[in-house]
Amino acid sequence: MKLIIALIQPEKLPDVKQALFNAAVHKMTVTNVVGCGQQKGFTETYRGVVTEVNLLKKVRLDIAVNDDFVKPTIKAIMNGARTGRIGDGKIFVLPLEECYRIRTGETNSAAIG
Amino acid sequence: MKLIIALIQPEKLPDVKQALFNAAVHKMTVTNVVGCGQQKGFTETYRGVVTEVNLLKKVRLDIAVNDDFVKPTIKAIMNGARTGRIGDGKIFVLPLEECYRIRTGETNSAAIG
Amino acid sequence: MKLIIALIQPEKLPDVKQALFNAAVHKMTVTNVVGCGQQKGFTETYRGVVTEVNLLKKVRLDIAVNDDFVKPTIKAIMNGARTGRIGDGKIFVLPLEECYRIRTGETNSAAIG
Amino acid sequence: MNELLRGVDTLWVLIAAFLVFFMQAGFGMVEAGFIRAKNACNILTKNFLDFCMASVGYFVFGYAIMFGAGSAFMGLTGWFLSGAVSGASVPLSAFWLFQAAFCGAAATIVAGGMAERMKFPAYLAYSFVISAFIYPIVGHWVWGGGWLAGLGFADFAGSTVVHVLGGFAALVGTMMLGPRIGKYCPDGRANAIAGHSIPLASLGVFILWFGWFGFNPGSTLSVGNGDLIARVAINTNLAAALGGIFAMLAVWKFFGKPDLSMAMNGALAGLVAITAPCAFVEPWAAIIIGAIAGLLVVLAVVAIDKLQIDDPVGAFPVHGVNGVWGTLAIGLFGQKALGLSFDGLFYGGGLTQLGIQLLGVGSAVLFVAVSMWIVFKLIDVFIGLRVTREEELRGLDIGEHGLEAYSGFQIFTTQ
Amino acid sequence: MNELLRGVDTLWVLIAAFLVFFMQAGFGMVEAGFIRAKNACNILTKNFLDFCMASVGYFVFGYAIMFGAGSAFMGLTGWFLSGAVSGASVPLSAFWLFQAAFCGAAATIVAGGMAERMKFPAYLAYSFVISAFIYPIVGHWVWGGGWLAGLGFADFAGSTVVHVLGGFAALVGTMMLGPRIGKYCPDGRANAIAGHSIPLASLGVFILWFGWFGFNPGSTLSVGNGDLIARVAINTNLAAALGGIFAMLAVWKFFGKPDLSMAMNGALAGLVAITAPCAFVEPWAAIIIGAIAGLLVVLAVVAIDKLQIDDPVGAFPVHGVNGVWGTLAIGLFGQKALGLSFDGLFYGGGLTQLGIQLLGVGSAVLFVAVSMWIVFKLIDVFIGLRVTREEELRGLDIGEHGLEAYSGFQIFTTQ
Amino acid sequence: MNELLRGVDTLWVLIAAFLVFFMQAGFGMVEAGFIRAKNACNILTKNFLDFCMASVGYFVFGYAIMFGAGSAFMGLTGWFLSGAVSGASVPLSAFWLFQAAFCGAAATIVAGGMAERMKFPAYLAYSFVISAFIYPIVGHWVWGGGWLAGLGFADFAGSTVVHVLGGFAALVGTMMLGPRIGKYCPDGRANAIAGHSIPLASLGVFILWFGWFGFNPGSTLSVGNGDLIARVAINTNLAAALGGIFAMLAVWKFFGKPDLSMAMNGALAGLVAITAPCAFVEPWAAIIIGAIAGLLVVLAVVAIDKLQIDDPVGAFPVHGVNGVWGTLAIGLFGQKALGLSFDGLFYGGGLTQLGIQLLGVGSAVLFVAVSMWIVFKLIDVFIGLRVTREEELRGLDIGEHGLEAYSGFQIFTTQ
Ligand SMILES: Nc1ncnc2c1ncn2[C@@H]1O[C@H](COP(=O)(O)OP(=O)(O)O)[C@@H](O)[C@H]1O
Ligand SMILES: Nc1ncnc2c1ncn2[C@@H]1O[C@H](COP(=O)(O)OP(=O)(O)O)[C@@H](O)[C@H]1O
Ligand SMILES: Nc1ncnc2c1ncn2[C@@H]1O[C@H](COP(=O)(O)OP(=O)(O)O)[C@@H](O)[C@H]1O
Repeated sequence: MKLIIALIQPEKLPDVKQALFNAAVHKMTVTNVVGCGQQKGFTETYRGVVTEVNLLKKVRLDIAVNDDFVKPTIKAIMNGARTGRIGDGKIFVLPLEECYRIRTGETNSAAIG
Repeated sequence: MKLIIALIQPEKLPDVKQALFNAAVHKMTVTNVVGCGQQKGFTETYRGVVTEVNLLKKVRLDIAVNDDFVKPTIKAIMNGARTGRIGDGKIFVLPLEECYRIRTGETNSAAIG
Repeated sequence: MKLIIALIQPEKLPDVKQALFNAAVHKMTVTNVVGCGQQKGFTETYRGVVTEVNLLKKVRLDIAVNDDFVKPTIKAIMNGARTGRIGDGKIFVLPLEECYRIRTGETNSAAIG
Repeated sequence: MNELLRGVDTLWVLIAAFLVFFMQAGFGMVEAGFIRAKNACNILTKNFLDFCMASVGYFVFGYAIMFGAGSAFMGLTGWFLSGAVSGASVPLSAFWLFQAAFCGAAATIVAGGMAERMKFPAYLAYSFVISAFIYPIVGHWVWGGGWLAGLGFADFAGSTVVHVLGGFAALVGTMMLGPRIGKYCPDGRANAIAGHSIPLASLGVFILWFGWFGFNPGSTLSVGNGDLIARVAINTNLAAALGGIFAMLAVWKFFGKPDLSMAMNGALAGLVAITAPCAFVEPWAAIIIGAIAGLLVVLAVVAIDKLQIDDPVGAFPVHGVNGVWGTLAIGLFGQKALGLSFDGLFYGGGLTQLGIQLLGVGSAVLFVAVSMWIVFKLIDVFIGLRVTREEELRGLDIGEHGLEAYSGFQIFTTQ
Repeated sequence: MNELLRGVDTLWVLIAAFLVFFMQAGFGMVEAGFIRAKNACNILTKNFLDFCMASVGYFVFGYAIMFGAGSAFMGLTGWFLSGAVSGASVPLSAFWLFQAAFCGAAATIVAGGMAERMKFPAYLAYSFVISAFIYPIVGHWVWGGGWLAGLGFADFAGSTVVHVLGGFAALVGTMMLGPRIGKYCPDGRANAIAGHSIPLASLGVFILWFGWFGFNPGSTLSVGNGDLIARVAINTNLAAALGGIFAMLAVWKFFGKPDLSMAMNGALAGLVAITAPCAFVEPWAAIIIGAIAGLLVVLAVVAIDKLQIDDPVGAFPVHGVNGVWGTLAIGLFGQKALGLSFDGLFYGGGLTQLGIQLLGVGSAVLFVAVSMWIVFKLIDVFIGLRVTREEELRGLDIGEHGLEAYSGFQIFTTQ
Repeated sequence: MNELLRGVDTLWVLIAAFLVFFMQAGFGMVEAGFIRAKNACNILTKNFLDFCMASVGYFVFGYAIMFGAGSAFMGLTGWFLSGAVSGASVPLSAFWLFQAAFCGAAATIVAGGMAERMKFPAYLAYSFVISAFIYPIVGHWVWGGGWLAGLGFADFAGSTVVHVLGGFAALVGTMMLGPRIGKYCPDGRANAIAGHSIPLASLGVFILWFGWFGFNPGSTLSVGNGDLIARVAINTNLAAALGGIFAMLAVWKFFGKPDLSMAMNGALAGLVAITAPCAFVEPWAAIIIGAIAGLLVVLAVVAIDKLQIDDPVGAFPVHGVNGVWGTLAIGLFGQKALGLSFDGLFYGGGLTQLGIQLLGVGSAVLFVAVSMWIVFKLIDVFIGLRVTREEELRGLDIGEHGLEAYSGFQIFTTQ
């Protein structure tokens, strides 16, 4: 099992959700984050001061999947989130050792989906 | 060492904290998240439109523990969070390689608790 | 590759960012969290009731790095965040198996930085 | 003595004008509260600047068109107020200020219906045109000695002049813009897009209700012996209260829960509906008018949603539908003894007054619909009405103004 | 001339009524700001609808009971205002509106004390009963020619009639409901449950202070030569300012930090306390009355917390305790020369007036406590007073109204 | 008849005083909205308590210094109002309340400029001194029969007395405090530190605009035949509207986007600028004065940022710069026919009035700058002006008050 963490643009969330849905990935956890990457940030002109905001708003997805779902999930995120412009985001894959469903006590592959 | 990630109902946080406390787990990090799972969402009727909200509010706990604490921690979370209804949540366990306490520079088992 | 998770005091974020910048670490993701640790919490006196707030505001940094960057990154965080007082925070290091840059499709070491 | 009388009347008209001005804050808070945080600055900027634009437009052109001497269709003297005369026994400046605040209210109604997707420059253009030309023309018909005034059409404080105008302009604009992204599923089901701050909206409703005590009672334009302003005030309050209660009951019954946002819209609906008849009816009639307004607003919200017209704050159900209802209610509950040309239907006056009311509100609807359709089309061609998909998803605050409403707060902008 | 006099008085009473109405917004913002975000819609709905309910209840029954002819206990003529007569030299409609706004204020005080756990339908029932029956009965005693009026009991603008009534009703209700989950630890220590928006609460306090300038000075019901309304206004302001300062000093001294929420409660306490004596005392007395009110509110907040009575916004300390203090203060600082029956203690009038004040406020407390205990018990049996544990933890906004106050915002609802 | 005249004037002065009081809420919301969430309670506490302190300070000392008999420099009779006489044909209490509300406004302007880093006890000390001594002295010069009044210096409603005073005090304080941490990069570039709630700020601006209808028209202190109050009211409104429009256009042109926060500052700038000349000029002049004010505020914001003076809410650009502009504008656009000593430059009166205005505003600036420099220095030595770096980073709400503005909300306090 793997834990896939994706950092995407907030405005791409609807598209990514759709792409994941099409790939039969229905479960996920979404967190609001801010991030620094290659993207430089939009220019704010608040009260006559031009600033580059360097911690930009991103959305973080955490998706736990069985091993055979890793590839399709990553592909779906890529498809949904890519615009080809800086700021599109990153995907990280971490090993996941155990998984429990609290309601039933099921474990691992049975619990993950 | 392991990193335990639990996703629970926000209103179960007091109960889970109590259960963890009873199991001598005192340290944790709590994050606000929203999630999709089997739970369908409450029905909102905002201004005459019935919707199913599909990203539901959840609370995420991150708890780093030594290996012998993994079982009791999971049990405590299960006890505190379970209602038997859909939406109770999930627990994930990840391998944790290193741990540092910033204040003292202690590492690993010494630092974790 | 590793995923470094650091939990620090919110008011140390500017210092930690500076220290990371000096260590040539430019990419990171920042999340608002609350945490329980050894720190007891400030005393609030809201409307005549003295309370100890036990879930304190913290900032969580997620930084994915290549293996040779692990040490310098940890050192930078330590330097930026340490005051020597309780509440300084923790650092966790997790194994990271894969990394993708959504924009280009690059993977792993090429994608991480 | 005459000096004092004039002084007291001026005092009253000015205080009423201040209250009507303050409604601008109410509109701002209601509209901002009922939309998403990412577009809050945008709507507030629109709301703020349309009052500024209305002040200018109504100074330069509007007053002359509305109250100047001219034809039955529009006035033509008093541009820049120069040579203009007051329409009441108070100084021109005071009368102008009161009328300008009304004009600002009419303009701002539209912002809510077209919220979360309309370009800012397009809005500026629109708001100048409506306050300098469209509103004053309808106003001239009814209050400036125009053709409807001649027929005995009654609209005491502006159910038609202000609210029907604003509400139908919003409807035309909203239909031309199309719904917000994500509002309707491909299969036609509507999604609720919840407002980001119900407390702000609720404050706004209280401010509006408060300001309405200037809007309606102030339209007496004179204190007199107090009887008229007192009657108008009590009617205004009762209609609002009943509108709130009945909208809440309706939404509770139909959708299972007493939804505050709808109850608040109900109170506003009651206020809009009583605006025309407030001087001509008894308190018991105000109660009925308000209660019906509360029901109407719920039905209208549901109906336009069925038609896939996406009006985020309910501008049309509140102002358009209930502006019509209030105007017609005069023909039912109005009394000759209270200053009307004919008794209403329920007082044995037959259908005469009702017919006149219908003609008046119908003409206003027609004129507004056609003229605003042209205005919005022209704006669409020359400036563009709607922002890009990307900007809409990110929010207009960043895109149009480079500013966030709640800097530092963690907010989900898309779900 | 008489016409004009009546016109000016009507103008004043109406403007004051508008200001008192606007206090409803102030109550709403204070109460919402001082509780958690997950219950904000709920309290705002209560606040909004209790004014609507009060408008109806006071129209149908309340006014007749309060100002109708009848016994020393209650009036019995003028149901639905038909045949009712005005209690002042202004039109009935204006007088009614002013009184109805008072009635709404009394009703809404209770919402704060019982916040975050009381069922919405129970609240609706309560708010109708208090505004249609309980408030008017006490009002009749004092202002409607009832038995307390006959004794020379003085309560210029309602420290007893409005605030003692609301404050003690809140106390009874709060005790019956029990504390919020998590407010008291098993070992008896209290936890602070912080309000979710101090800025909103602070706005609310300003609105209340602003509205109080209608509440107290407006209770003159006539402009006269200006002396009385000016005296009432200055006293109102001074008592509020001193209440704020002394509450801040007290909380600073006792708890180490100058807590804004307490300073604001202090200003409200000063306002409540000066409400009864504002017409009968000199500015220096207003200063003392306000300062003591500021201290009292801090002590009372601490005291009821010790007793494990969980009053989230301080409804009882502010309105109950200081309503009593203000009523009694007349017996100390009041002056015959300023319209009182007897000079107060400090003006050599002995204990007569103080005794009457004590009797009056005591009777009111007793009547309210007993009648509201019965009302809440009945509601508890037939509707249920308190929501379920689960709903309380999730928040009443979702449970009762299917609505979130701050959609899209990241908020911790439990800790 | 005379009674009634006095009654009506009192009514007007009191209502204006209430509106000016309500501006306190406006200042609070604007200042809180324009700073970060972690310091919101702090600024609101300052704002709240400075009105309380002003009420006391102006009661005990201020009124005597401002309106008492004495020298051309300051008055010396009427401490504690005892033996004081009213400065208008209304009761002393009413006149005092109106003046006290002005005093509170002057005091509160400073809070914004020094926001996010000034110690709370230091602020309390400051606010007592300014309202008890500094403000009344300047007030005496202009309105209390002092030396500037003798010269024919004109400042109808306080561009100099209130706004120049507040604005320059803010400038001195802000410079002494130094910029907030993180505001300027080592290389001198400025960072924007965005306000945490633009909706709150926008509400505040509406409240201020609303309150200004008491501030300026109320300064007539009498209703008369209505002409003067109507002229003042229309001028006030037009200047505000034009200020808003021109500030928006300027910021749009220079920085690419129409920034609401700047447009709102523009409206305030227009209001400040018209405060002195509102009675002495025609509407067309008000339009020009307002438009220039809108431009000036944008330029001034940019200029002081270049000088690394960190004024989070624009207190100096709005109140200081435009207070000067408004005062001078009298010398350009003012008319003898409207009550001035000499015609202004554009009415052929030459430079006389302009010279007097320059002298007057110059003296006020000098006096304020010197005296406030001393006051702040003394406070710095005895109490300390600025909080520690750690406290500033965490936020003053926790440090100074032990309270969070938005408990439960997820907010980034540092970035
Ligand atoms: N090495 C990293 N560690 C943690 N988060 C990262 C890392 N790299 C990128 N991110 C996150 O991904 C977001 C998007 O990065 P982006 O600017 O698109 O980088 P790139 O252009 O390299 O793909 C960043 O805002 C940040 O939140
Ligand atoms: N595979 C997954 N990956 C990431 N998060 C998940 C996953 N499954 C569940 N979650 C999280 O857990 C929450 C609770 O899931 P729930 O609806 O209770 O699922 P189940 O009924 O399968 O236990 C979800 O809202 C989501 O945040
Ligand atoms: N074992 C743990 N698991 C998860 N989070 C932890 C753990 N220990 C500490 N933290 C996080 O780190 C923050 C800082 O901890 P701190 O009080 O400084 O602990 P210590 O004094 O042991 O370093 C906590 O608020 C919490 O968010």
